Amino acid sequence: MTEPQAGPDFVQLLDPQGNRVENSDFSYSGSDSDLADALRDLVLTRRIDSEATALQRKGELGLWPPSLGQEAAQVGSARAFSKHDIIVPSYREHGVAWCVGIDPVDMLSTFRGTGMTDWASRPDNFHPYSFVIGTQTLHAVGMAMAQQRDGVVGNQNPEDSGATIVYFGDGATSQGDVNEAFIFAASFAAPVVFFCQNNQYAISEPTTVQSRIPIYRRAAGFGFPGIRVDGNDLLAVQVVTDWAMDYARKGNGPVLIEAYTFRMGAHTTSDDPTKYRNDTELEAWQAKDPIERLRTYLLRVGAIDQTWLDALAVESDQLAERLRTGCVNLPEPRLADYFEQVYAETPEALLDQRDQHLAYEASFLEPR
Amino acid sequence: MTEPQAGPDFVQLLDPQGNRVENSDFSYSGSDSDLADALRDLVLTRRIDSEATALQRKGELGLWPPSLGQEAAQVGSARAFSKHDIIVPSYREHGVAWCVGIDPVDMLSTFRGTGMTDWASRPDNFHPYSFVIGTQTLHAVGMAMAQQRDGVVGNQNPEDSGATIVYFGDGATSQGDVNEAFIFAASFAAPVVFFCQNNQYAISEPTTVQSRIPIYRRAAGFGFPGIRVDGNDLLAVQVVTDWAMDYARKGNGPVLIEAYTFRMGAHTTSDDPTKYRNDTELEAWQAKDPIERLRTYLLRVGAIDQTWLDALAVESDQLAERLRTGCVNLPEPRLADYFEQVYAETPEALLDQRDQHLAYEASFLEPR
Amino acid sequence: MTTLTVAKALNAGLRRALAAEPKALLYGEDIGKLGGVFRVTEGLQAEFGPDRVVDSPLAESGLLGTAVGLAARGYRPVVEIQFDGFVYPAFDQLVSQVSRLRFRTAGRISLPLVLRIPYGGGIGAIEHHSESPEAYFAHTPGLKVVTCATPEDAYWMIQQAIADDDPVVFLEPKRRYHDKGEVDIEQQSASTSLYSARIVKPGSHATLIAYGPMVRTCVEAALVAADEGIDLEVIDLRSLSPLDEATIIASVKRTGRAVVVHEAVRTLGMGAEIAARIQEHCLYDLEAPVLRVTGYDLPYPPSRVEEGYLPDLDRILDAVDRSLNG
Amino acid sequence: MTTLTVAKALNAGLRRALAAEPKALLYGEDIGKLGGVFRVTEGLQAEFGPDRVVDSPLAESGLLGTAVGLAARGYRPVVEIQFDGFVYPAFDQLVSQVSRLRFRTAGRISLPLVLRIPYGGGIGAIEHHSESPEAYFAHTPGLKVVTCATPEDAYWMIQQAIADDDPVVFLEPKRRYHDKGEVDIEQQSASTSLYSARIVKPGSHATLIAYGPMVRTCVEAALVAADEGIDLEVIDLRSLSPLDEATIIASVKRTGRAVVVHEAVRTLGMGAEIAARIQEHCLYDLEAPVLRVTGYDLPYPPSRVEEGYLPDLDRILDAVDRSLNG
Ligand SMILES: Cc1ncc(C[n+]2csc(CCOP(=O)(O)OP(=O)(O)O)c2C)c(N)n1
Ligand SMILES: Cc1ncc(C[n+]2csc(CCOP(=O)(O)OP(=O)(O)O)c2C)c(N)n1
Ligand SMILES: [Mg+2]
Ligand SMILES: [Mg+2]
Repeated sequence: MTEPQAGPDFVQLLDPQGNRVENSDFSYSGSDSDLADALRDLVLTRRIDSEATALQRKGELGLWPPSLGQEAAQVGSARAFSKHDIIVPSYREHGVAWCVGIDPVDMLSTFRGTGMTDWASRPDNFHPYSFVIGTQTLHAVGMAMAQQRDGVVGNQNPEDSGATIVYFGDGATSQGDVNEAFIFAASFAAPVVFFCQNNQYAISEPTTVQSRIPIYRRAAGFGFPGIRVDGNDLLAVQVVTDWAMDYARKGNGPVLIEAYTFRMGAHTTSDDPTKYRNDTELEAWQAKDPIERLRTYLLRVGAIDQTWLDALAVESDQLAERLRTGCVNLPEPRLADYFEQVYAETPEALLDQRDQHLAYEASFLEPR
Repeated sequence: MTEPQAGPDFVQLLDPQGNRVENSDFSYSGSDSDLADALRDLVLTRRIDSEATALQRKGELGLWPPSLGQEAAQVGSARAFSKHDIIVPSYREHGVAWCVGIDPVDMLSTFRGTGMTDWASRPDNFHPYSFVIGTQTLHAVGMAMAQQRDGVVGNQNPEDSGATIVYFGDGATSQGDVNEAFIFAASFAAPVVFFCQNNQYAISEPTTVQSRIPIYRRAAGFGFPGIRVDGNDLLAVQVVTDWAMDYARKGNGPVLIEAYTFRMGAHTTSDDPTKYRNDTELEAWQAKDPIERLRTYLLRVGAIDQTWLDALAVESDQLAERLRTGCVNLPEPRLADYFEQVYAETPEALLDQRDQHLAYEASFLEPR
Repeated sequence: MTTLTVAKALNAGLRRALAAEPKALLYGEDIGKLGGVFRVTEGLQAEFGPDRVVDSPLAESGLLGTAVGLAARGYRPVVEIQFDGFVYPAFDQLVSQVSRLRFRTAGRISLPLVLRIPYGGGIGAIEHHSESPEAYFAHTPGLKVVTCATPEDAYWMIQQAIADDDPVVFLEPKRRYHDKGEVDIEQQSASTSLYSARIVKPGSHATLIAYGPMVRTCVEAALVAADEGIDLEVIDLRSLSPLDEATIIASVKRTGRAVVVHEAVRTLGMGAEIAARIQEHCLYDLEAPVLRVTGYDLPYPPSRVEEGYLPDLDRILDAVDRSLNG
Repeated sequence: MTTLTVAKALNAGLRRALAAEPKALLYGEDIGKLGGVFRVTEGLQAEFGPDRVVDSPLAESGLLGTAVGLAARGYRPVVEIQFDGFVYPAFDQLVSQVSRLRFRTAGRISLPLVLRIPYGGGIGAIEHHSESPEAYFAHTPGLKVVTCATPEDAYWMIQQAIADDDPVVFLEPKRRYHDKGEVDIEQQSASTSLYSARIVKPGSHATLIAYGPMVRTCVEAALVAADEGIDLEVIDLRSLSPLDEATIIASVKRTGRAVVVHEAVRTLGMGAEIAARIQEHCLYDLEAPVLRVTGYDLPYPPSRVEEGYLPDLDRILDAVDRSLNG
């Protein structure tokens, strides 16, 4: 597959050199100061990611799936959320999580192994991370069906309406569950936006193993609109997601967005991408970096200056420091506590097992 | 959804009134005498089906899924097979089974409960019936992948090439497995023809529950051709299947055919269609009967006459008689025999269970 | 008291749950106009509308996966799988999602979802229509697994399952759908928890442990045995997970002998777990090994031989004999 | 003799099978250039080409379902599931198709397919990466289920599994991938059947029954016990289905005591079946109940507490103590 070009089949509003691009269907209506806010989120997302990667290297985390390179796709889409929306992430949406106000220290707990996927700072409309590829797309459709029943879809006042957005990768598009999600969403005209981050790889497999044609075209086969956007262009992502969420909120049914981007880092900290991809590819994408182009643009138009960037660097360092301390201070879990988290009412036999475990553990405290 | 009309998006070569129809892309190259042969298959398929339905009513079969109304889709497609092809049916393809030479008495065994799905007369390139909706589409793709490795795809001489055809219903298109089959077939460019008989219903659910747009359009979303054909028009079905198989045999990858037809009977003999559909619909489709239109045409052009039809009626009666006798004479199975059909080498413990069963059974023969 | 079949009792229970709980909804293939292939949901779509009794596209993973989303947002979906053999496409959603959402969220998300499955053999069906998959579910932490054996239980247990905040796999013994019994549909609520076993018939010589379709068979066996002077206790487990271990253990401590009966294959069937627990807790009370009368370790065979495959009166009595002489 | 890790021994076994059997092919996600996430297939695509070592789209049902088609047409696909927790999307194909095709066709179609699954915990992973799903498979007639505990077994058993005409679920103890051992790669063929259990260490006081990752733990426990004068027999089952019942029974008849050890949850885990069979065949030889040392009945917990969740030396010895005093 050849690289997509800006045009009707590939929405781009800010090119890699930081120039605004005209598009006949979409235009960005925010201010440059909004974009400066967005840049801050991009930069901090990247810092969270690099810090977490470093923490893994130091042995403080078991694993980390980097979001490096996908910041615009994540932050841009998150800027399209409104209060009745539900957000269903996969496992790499640290930028989205950051934008909805989740404390990044919480995120670390899952990867440090001090907790499962729930985080104290998680808002109720942000579903926990999912690790079984594609399964969450069905949950999202169900949540959108709940929104229909809750009466928050297609209301006169757009403020009163909501939709569900669900994140998944290019690899995930091969899963039966994702395609069934397309079916159910179309059948029930569920207000759901399928947000596929095509980062070109599913671990080692290039997108071509999953699909011979651009992923956004899958949607047409299920009878709903699909659209491809430059995933490294925050403006385009935000505008397209805005449109799609609005389309869904109004009760028109689902939309598929393919955010064309690149996983600049490894799949996870356990991965070694040199086994399956070359430097040329990485370099080509580095030239399209989502942060670089927005910074260039904002500097050029004078919306930000070096002082602003310096302040952001300080904030970023503080955040990193907070992550480092927060990580090592994450409370250690106790196995005993988990026995009561399986059921609303814990069965006797499971309490017995807990007690056996506690008694056994206690036996180490006494001389044997 | 409105009824499709003959044209580029709906291949029809013989209209419901028995008139040949011009089509810019497809034409039938066989002779009228070939069509008379086909008519014979249609009529005998219908007779097998009505006889089996009657046998179920008499309590001789536990269940029967009628093919009534779908004869042209089945027989027409079967006439496109060549010697290297592999055929993977679902559970309603009695017409296909008949065309590949399967003894219809064998078919009854599965529904009488005297056997599983294997039939002595089954040729090796005809896979057994499948009852878990959609699963067989993946098997078919795997078989097509085997054909690629066997070197029977894309050979210079078309005679040396083969492809796999797999049958499934409109309801099946919602299953993850079917969509994954599309993915794998596209990814490996596997020589497989997906033959969907859209008979308008999945038990009680109209096709609109599964898809808001015509099913053949699903294929484009996966990057391969989809085509819709009048499933009650034997000529069109045969010609389109011919084209699709040839396309696949040449190594071009998969094709989806939607044969637009109607399940004129119940879903199975356990079903009561009056609960969910009305007479008007049935009558509209009766006017499009696949057998009627071919008979009308052949009589009009003089390829057959009443004597020919009378002879066919006799043959049909003989077949029915053979089915009735064959059914009640199907050998009764012995449970003991099944213990050795689970594994190539039966584990000790399973032989022990068989022996326990035999000993227990024998205990009834002795005075207790 | 009203005389109802198991199927009609389920229908009545579902109707009452839909009326009482606005968040409850039924969801499955062909459950609307058709009323389900076993007519368990008959008339309910007409009564409650297509948003409360929802026909699903033909995909079990999609069905259960979207139900997860509904349940996570406060609804109480009651999902129907058409036949036992068609639950496996939904297995990933069941095992990795349904059973774990509470655990994954430290209890913050409840999943009040019921998965109704007609199960078991003996109805002369073709393959995939006579399966007994209960052990797969009972081996999965986070699921509750129950099954009813009588119209009375069918009526109450389905309502209790819907009211439960945990996901419940509700197994319906399809060969018993037409069994009749008295149901007190006027009563306000169930008199016992659906997670407690029921001693159907007390007895002193040996304990028969069964559930779902095999309860009736065991009761019949006990009646025949009684004629021969053998006094069998029959336990209907009702809940397979959690197991009402106390009732089982107390009974076997009294009788000293136990026979577990189920249609599912023997290896790693419920009988394995029950035998393991009994020997663990009552080894010194056992007069004979715990015996298992079960389906053989085969895929479900063609219907003309299912009679020999399924435990019946004679096979149960034969095991009782062996136990009494063992 | 060559010193190899379990992972390298599997790699060597796969290489030899690919060389010996032109119909064998490896098939899975990321198994080509990457060599699999555990590098078990490293170098094999380079050596045998992309038609013999095939990267699959990311869909487990599709992967296994197409492998069924390949196997039905005479190929011998060796399918890799990336982690234990990702086998469930393929469960329907496994349970309703893979395990039954022979049965459904009266033996006319063989399904020589191997399903390789790295399994088990103890590696500090996130959820879905530490599961022990073996009981689901062993409960399914038509599947064979085996697991290796040493490099020697890894090397031979994988070749034997590929040569078998039946579908084999081949479980690889991922926490033991880097364990080293001697392998005689010159030998022509395996000296024992992969379906027979192995007495790793003979003993007389009690029998420890384990498989896969827990074999090493049990051997270590036995060594510690030996220091205290307790002589434990350790059995490595190798095959979970079929079970080598004879070896188990003979051992327990000798020792009178048995402890089954596995990582999987207790309820309906392999320990249930083994306990049920032991009490059935050796009730009167048992000096104490068969005990089970297993994972607790929880979804696999976060890695910081997995040490407490998984059976370890102390929990095993504690059970041995209880058995000896029971
Ligand atoms: C069902 C399932 N199969 C396999 C895996 C292992 N796995 C984790 S991530 C991944 C690749 C996912 O690729 P993609 O969907 O493109 O998302 P990305 O990681 O690129 O964001 C795989 C195969 C899994 N988590 N779940
Ligand atoms: C996985 C699965 N789910 C449900 C069923 C029950 N079932 C049998 S046939 C059928 C409808 C199939 O409809 P369609 O695919 O259109 O084929 P048709 O019967 O119309 O030929 C259903 C739901 C099944 N056999 N398998
Ligand atoms: Mg990706
Ligand atoms: Mg149909």
